[in-house]
Amino acid sequence: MFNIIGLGISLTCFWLSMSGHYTTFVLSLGAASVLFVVYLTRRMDFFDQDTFQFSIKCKHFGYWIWLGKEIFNANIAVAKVILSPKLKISPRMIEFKSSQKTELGLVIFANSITLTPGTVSVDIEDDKVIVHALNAELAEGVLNGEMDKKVTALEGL
Amino acid sequence: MLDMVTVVDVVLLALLSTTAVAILIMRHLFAVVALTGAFSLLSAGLLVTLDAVDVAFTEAAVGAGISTVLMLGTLALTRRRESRPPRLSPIGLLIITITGGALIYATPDMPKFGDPNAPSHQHIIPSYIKGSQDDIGIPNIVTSILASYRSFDTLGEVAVIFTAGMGVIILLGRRREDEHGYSEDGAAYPLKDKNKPKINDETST
Amino acid sequence: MLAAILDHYNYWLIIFLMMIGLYIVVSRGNLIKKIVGLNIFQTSVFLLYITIGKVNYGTAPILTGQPETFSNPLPHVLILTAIVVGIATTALGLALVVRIRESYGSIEEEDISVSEQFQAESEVNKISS
Amino acid sequence: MSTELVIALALITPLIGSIGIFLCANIPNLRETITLLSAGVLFTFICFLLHQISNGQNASFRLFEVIPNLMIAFNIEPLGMLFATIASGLWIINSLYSIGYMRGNQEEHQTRFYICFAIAISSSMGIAFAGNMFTLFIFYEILTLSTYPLVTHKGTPEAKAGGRRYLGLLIGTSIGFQLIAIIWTWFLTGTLDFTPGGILSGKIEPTILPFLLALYMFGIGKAALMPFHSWLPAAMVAPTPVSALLHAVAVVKAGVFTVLKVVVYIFGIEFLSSTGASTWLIWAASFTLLASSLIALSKDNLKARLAYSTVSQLSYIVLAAALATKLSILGAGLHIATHALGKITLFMCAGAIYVATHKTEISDMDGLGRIMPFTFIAFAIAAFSIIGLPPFAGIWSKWYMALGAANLGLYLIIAVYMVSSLLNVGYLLPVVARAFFKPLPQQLQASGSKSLREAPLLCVIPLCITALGCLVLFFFAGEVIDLLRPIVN
Amino acid sequence: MRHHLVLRVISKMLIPFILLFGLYVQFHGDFGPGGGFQAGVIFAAAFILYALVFGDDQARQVIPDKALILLVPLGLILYAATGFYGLILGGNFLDYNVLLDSPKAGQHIGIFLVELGVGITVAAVMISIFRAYAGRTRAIDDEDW
Amino acid sequence: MTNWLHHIPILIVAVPLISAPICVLFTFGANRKAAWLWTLLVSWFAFLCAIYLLNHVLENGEISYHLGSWKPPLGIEYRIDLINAFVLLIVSGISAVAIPFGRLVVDREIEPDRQILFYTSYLLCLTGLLGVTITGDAFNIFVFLEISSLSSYVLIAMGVRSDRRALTAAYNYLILGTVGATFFVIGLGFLYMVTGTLNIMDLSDRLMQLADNKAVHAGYAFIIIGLALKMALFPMHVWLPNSYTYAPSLISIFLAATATKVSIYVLLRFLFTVFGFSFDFIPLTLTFIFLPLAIIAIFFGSIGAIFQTNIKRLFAYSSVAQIGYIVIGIALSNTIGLAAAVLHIFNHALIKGAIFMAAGCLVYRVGKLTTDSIRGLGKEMPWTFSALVLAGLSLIGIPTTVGFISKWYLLLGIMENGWWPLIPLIVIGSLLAVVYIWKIIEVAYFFPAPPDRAPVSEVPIELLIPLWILIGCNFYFGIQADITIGIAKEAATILLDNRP
Amino acid sequence: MIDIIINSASAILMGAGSVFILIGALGLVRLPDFYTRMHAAGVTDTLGAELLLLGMMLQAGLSLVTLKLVLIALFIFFTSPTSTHAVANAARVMGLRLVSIPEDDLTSKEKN
Amino acid sequence: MLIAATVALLIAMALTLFRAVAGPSLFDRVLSANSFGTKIVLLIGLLGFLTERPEFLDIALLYALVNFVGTIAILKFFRYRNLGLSSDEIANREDN
Ligand code: NA
Ligand code: NA
Repeated sequence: MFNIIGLGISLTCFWLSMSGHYTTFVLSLGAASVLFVVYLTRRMDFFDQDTFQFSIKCKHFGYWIWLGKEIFNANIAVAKVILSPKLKISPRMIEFKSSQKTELGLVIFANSITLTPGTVSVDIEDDKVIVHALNAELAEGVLNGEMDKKVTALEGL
Repeated sequence: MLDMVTVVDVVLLALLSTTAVAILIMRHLFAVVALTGAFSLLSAGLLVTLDAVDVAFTEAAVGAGISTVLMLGTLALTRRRESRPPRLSPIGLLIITITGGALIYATPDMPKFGDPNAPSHQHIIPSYIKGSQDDIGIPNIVTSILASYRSFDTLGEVAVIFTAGMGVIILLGRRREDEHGYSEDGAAYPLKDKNKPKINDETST
Repeated sequence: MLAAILDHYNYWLIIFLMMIGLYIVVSRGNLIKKIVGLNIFQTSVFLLYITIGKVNYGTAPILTGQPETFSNPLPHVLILTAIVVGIATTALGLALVVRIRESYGSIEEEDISVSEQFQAESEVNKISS
Repeated sequence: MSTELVIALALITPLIGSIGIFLCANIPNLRETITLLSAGVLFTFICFLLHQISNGQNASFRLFEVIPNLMIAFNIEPLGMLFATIASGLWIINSLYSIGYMRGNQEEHQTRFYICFAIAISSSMGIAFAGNMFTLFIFYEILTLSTYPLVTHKGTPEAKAGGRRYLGLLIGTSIGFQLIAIIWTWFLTGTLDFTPGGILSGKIEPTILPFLLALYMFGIGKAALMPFHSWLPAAMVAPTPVSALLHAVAVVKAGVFTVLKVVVYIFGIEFLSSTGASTWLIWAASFTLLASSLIALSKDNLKARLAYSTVSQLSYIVLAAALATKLSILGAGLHIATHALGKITLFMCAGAIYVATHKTEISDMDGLGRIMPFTFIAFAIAAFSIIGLPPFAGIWSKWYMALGAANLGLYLIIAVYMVSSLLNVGYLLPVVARAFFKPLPQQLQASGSKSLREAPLLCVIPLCITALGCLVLFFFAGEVIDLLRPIVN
Repeated sequence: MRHHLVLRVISKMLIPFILLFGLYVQFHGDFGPGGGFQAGVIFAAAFILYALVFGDDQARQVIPDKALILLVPLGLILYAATGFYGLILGGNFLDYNVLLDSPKAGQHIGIFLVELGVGITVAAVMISIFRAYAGRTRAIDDEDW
Repeated sequence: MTNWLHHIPILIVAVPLISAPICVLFTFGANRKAAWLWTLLVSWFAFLCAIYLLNHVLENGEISYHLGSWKPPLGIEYRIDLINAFVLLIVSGISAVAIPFGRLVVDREIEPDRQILFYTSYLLCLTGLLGVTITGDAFNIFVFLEISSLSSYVLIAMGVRSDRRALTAAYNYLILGTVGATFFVIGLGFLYMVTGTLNIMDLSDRLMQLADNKAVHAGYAFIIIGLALKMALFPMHVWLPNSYTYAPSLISIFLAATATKVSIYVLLRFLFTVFGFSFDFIPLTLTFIFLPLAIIAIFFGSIGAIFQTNIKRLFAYSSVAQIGYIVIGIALSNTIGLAAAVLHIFNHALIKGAIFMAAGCLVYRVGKLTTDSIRGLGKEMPWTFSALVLAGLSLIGIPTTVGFISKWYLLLGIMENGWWPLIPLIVIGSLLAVVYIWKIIEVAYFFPAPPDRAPVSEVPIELLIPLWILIGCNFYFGIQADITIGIAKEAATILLDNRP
Repeated sequence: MIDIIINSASAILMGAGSVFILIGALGLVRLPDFYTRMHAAGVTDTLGAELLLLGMMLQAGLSLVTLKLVLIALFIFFTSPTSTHAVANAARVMGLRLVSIPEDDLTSKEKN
Repeated sequence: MLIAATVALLIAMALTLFRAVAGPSLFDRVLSANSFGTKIVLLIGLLGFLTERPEFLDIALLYALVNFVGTIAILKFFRYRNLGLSSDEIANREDN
């Protein structure tokens, strides 16, 4: 039930931020639309799974800010590689055993890896994340496990 | 600011031309499909610079979205490569020479690009703009023409889509059990040139 | 002369695009490629129309309350319809391609005509025997 | 009974007959009775009309207005009456003969034969009574189509080839030339009605008149003007009653009848002669006349010889029409009748010979005269008539035509008539001579002349009647001329 | 069993918003770019995404074929019926002025209805077309791949 | 309350249009017979409307109907004069006889579970053709042309159950048809950019002053080429033979009788109403481009027909030739020639409708229609074959048939222009028609049936009645042509009214 | 004053975004194989795009426009890595090999 | 700076297009197409500011969406060579 309400609220916010027309007619259309979408989402069986189990907490912002910083650093690193005349790369595939327990957590972890340039999660096999890295230094950013711990920490809350 | 828009316009057209030529040359159908999607996206961008936002919206949804999916669906059911290399087609060249010639012939007498005094902007359009405000009362003039002034065209357009839907369902839908592999209507006549040479896959490089 | 050419610069490029599309339709024997060519041809025509409708210093034809110059909305309406017709045609054409491939085992014009020739010959033989 | 009604009845009687034939397909005796009955009824109607017209009564009626001002219309006039009389009268005789021939030869598809025959007669009536060129053209085409199955009756590849040529030439010339001529005429005059004195006078440049005339003359393929004559020999593959129908009763007669109609009622004799547009036709017809006689001379097959004879005889009529004088036109009209009687006799004789002996080549007919005396005497009479020897009818028509030429001072044409008559002698009389004066071949004598005898009675009687007709018409030719005289006044 | 985990999770998050975006485009065609056609396509795109990621059979459970074949004609009927309704009310075909008391309101409701018709048919047709292709799966020969 | 008669102009299009989606709803519960019946009722309704409209136009002159009550050129206008009322009558009339014929052949040729959608597509095709014909708006022509075209592609492809070549035929038609439609749109774009309008009458008015504008010239060229593709004028006919050959019988009948005719009508509209004779290049193009192409079409089509072994294909080639005749009438551009063209649009619809119906009967009984499969069938299927022969005679142009009337006026028109050399060409064309018709007659009547063929019986009366109705029309309008000629002449006069 | 600060901040953000986008595109051209190029594409799609969008948000001020920009930014933030992941995944499954195989490569195999 | 950003985007687009055309592998093309899409989204956003009609961001949002769905379709196509697998089939194929 909570999921549905959460989704409903997000959808309503989405509508209101898009619409810009707050007449009765349009608003009631919006309400109907939100209800309709929620109905369809229910039909799609989305609520049985843990995707929408996530609640927004303050601590999350910490992670996102940390991730932003990581992204920025990684970008600089990759930019340097690209701009270097000799392309100092040593591409490699690495495996990393992740510690998340939920699907969502794993996905956040995988996408976080991808978001930081220089590393891309290529596959998820059970709890192993297979990552392609541009060079050893960037690979180390995953292998040191900091990101993994932080994502798992998010999950716990 | 307009100049910048012009630059964008020309660059987009140049990119479009490049894409089109690439599509012409490439034999890899998948690449062709991907580039067709890019072509649509580019032309949609161009449409935005030309103020046709509704059209851009549609072109993006249709050209880059739906038709890419459809073409992929077709590739999935057919094949991935063109089996014959591009050859110069004299008939094709003749046709485009004539057609292009006619277009080039006509161009000097066309109103200048962007000319606000062109006849097409003078005749009915002011009534539409005024009517959209006064008679219909909705801001999007395109919508008021589309759904009211020329609503019947739009009805026809829906009928066209409906026709296509029916057509595809008739042709591909409701597949019966006996239709595995080559369907009954063609199995008796196999290709003559079964031994055509295999083509090396571009992917392997 | 140069001025005349520059005044219509958009048209020239669009004409080029149209001709590429048409050339693909006429010259390529692959059924899917033909449809792609048709798409390019049609899309270029759409661009031609929208170019007709462009007004310098005009904006998108959506009323904002202030007096403004708008680009011509009518070509937009026409092209919206034409785009829909185009996608409908594409969908149908591709569906036919799928069926053709299932029946003939190929989507190359040359293979298909060889196959049809073969079919026609075998029909005649059936009759005469 | 009103005259209009009788015209309509004359048109549909053969059609009703054909329906009756169709319904009685499986009862041969009843089927043939119906044929004879409709022939008899038709002839009665025609006699009634003949009576009316000789009393000076006229009648016409319209069926449809196809295009504004263009009707399917009918009327009676002397020329048409003559043609109708010949066709309907000979239908009776030919039907009798057909019954004998078809049964004698045990032919297949007899029902189809009688139906097509009846339709052909019906369309002949349409041609005869057509009130305008358009109506005539329609029936002209129906006649062609309805006789095609008769020509290909045997269904052999040869018959089909002959039929194809028959149809190809007749349809080809009629659509290719005649129809164009008709439309051109309509374009010039806005009418196609058969009008005494013609309709073209003053509506057309005299310089292009010969072209229009050519379109008509070559377009009337049934008149067999060279080079569009070859359908006639090709059609010889047909059974003999059909040949009789083609050569005497309906088809070629319809052709020359149309020629006369066109000359008299579309061009107008005076207009034609005053412009001299037909000069070329005189020579074209003369050429056909002589050339086909010469070809006839070279043929050993009796029917082929007769076919070329027909080609030449038709050219007499075309020639006479081209002369465009009153006398030649009258002679031409009369020649339709005399030639019809003569040629039907000759063909029925040929058929009787075939039925009795299965012989087709003249060189095989030595001595047959003694076995089939009636047949060959009739053959001789008809030959004399065609050659133009008194006391047989043929002399009169040739006489009038020659007089016409003389009126114009065209003595060369008279010479043509003379030469051709000599050629007639040359290709017709040897047949009679061989039959009577040469001995029967050895092997025939040996096989016993008992098996050889006259053809069935139903074959012999009709040919005797028509042979007799040749004689009788000699005495009554004046009546025919009197009947026709109004058309030239 | 974590097949295509990333795709599935992200799609789950996005699809409701794409659907709502489609409806937003549908109902804001009067004010900005968009309208029934574009909305229909977006709406269909959401379902196509669903079918791609979660399988065609699951997608068919969300909107059964029977419902789809009902929706395809429904939009067109709605459009044409709006036209006929104007006719019944004494205007010409597709005359919206007569739909309500004031012509302007009539125009609004007319445009709303026909755009809705467009949206329904377009969405349903697009999904149907996709399903027709998807339902005809046959692994293509390696020779052709 | 609503005066329904006032709305007939829109009802004739809108009713078939809405009936198509309603027809789909028959998949719920009702059976395919209901779909057929529905199509039948709609066709008949359209036919009645067409009769009413023609009558109304004859009595009261042009009708202008404003869609959405927007005044033209603001909104879309339906504009009905004698010409398009006549074409409406042709299209709906053919549909009205074809559908009764269709039930059995569709049952035989189309899978049961696809029949409802088949009828739906048919209704859309009908809608498209009627919509193209009736509208007075140039862009609306394009939209409805595409409705009819798309549904035609589908319908033709449905022939795949009997022969897979239906698919390639439909595909080729789709490609060429779309190129044609796109050319039309390009041309329209040129006209729009210099005039600012899409309304045909308005275009006509505004184009008068633009005779020297090169964009107008190019627009003309593109529109004409686009339409020539759609109407299959040589050498743009390549899509036609296979489409007509491999389409299901009902579709062959309907399309052969109506589809190209409607395109020709649009061509007439643009040539004479929109452009008119204020443009010097129109007579020039007519004489030096259309006329030669038409002549080649006649010969190409007729000779092509002679060499065909498939009966439907034979008549499809003949259609290419017949379009040539119509175009000659147009190229003459005098009243009589144009009347001949309009007349032949009607007459050829009757002829080809009947011929393809007879072919449909044959397909119903013997399946594939090669010349050898009909050997000796003349006796076994007397009613079908006599109808085929009679229709063939009409095609040749034998007097008392409608074909004759057309040729009569065509030749008169040629004579009026003094183009004498054309006459032998026309004549030879007709004679070629004799050859190919004759080929069929000979095979059917004078060749023996193959010994291994099972006896074939005549088709059910349900098929024969519509067939013979059309044959009857072929003859009725061949001997009572004053009605059609009156309309055609009047139509020609209207078309030529623009002449200075 | 505030305006100037906002405008210059916006300019800086956009400039930086542009630079990253250019670098990413350059990498797309320069790098040797698919797997390495995908990192370059990531540069454009993440930092480049987000910085540019942030710059635009500052330009637009507090309005619906900003909200929409936020939505776009969010959308890209979620979908871009997903797409990249999916492409890389497909490449791996299909057996696309790396340009130079490092010692610790475990998974890639040769094909074709 | 809007102009600079626009120019930068255009150059980047050209480079991306080069990669899309040059390939050589299919995945390079998909990657380029996807990246190209993102750039178009940004370009539309910028154009909104350039033409002073920034409310057209709806279009940009749509492009982003289309880009995503298109890419997923392409990949789905690549992995399974068809678009219409059932959920079970997807699972089975991935296990192999
Ligand atoms: Na990354
Ligand atoms: Na809109």
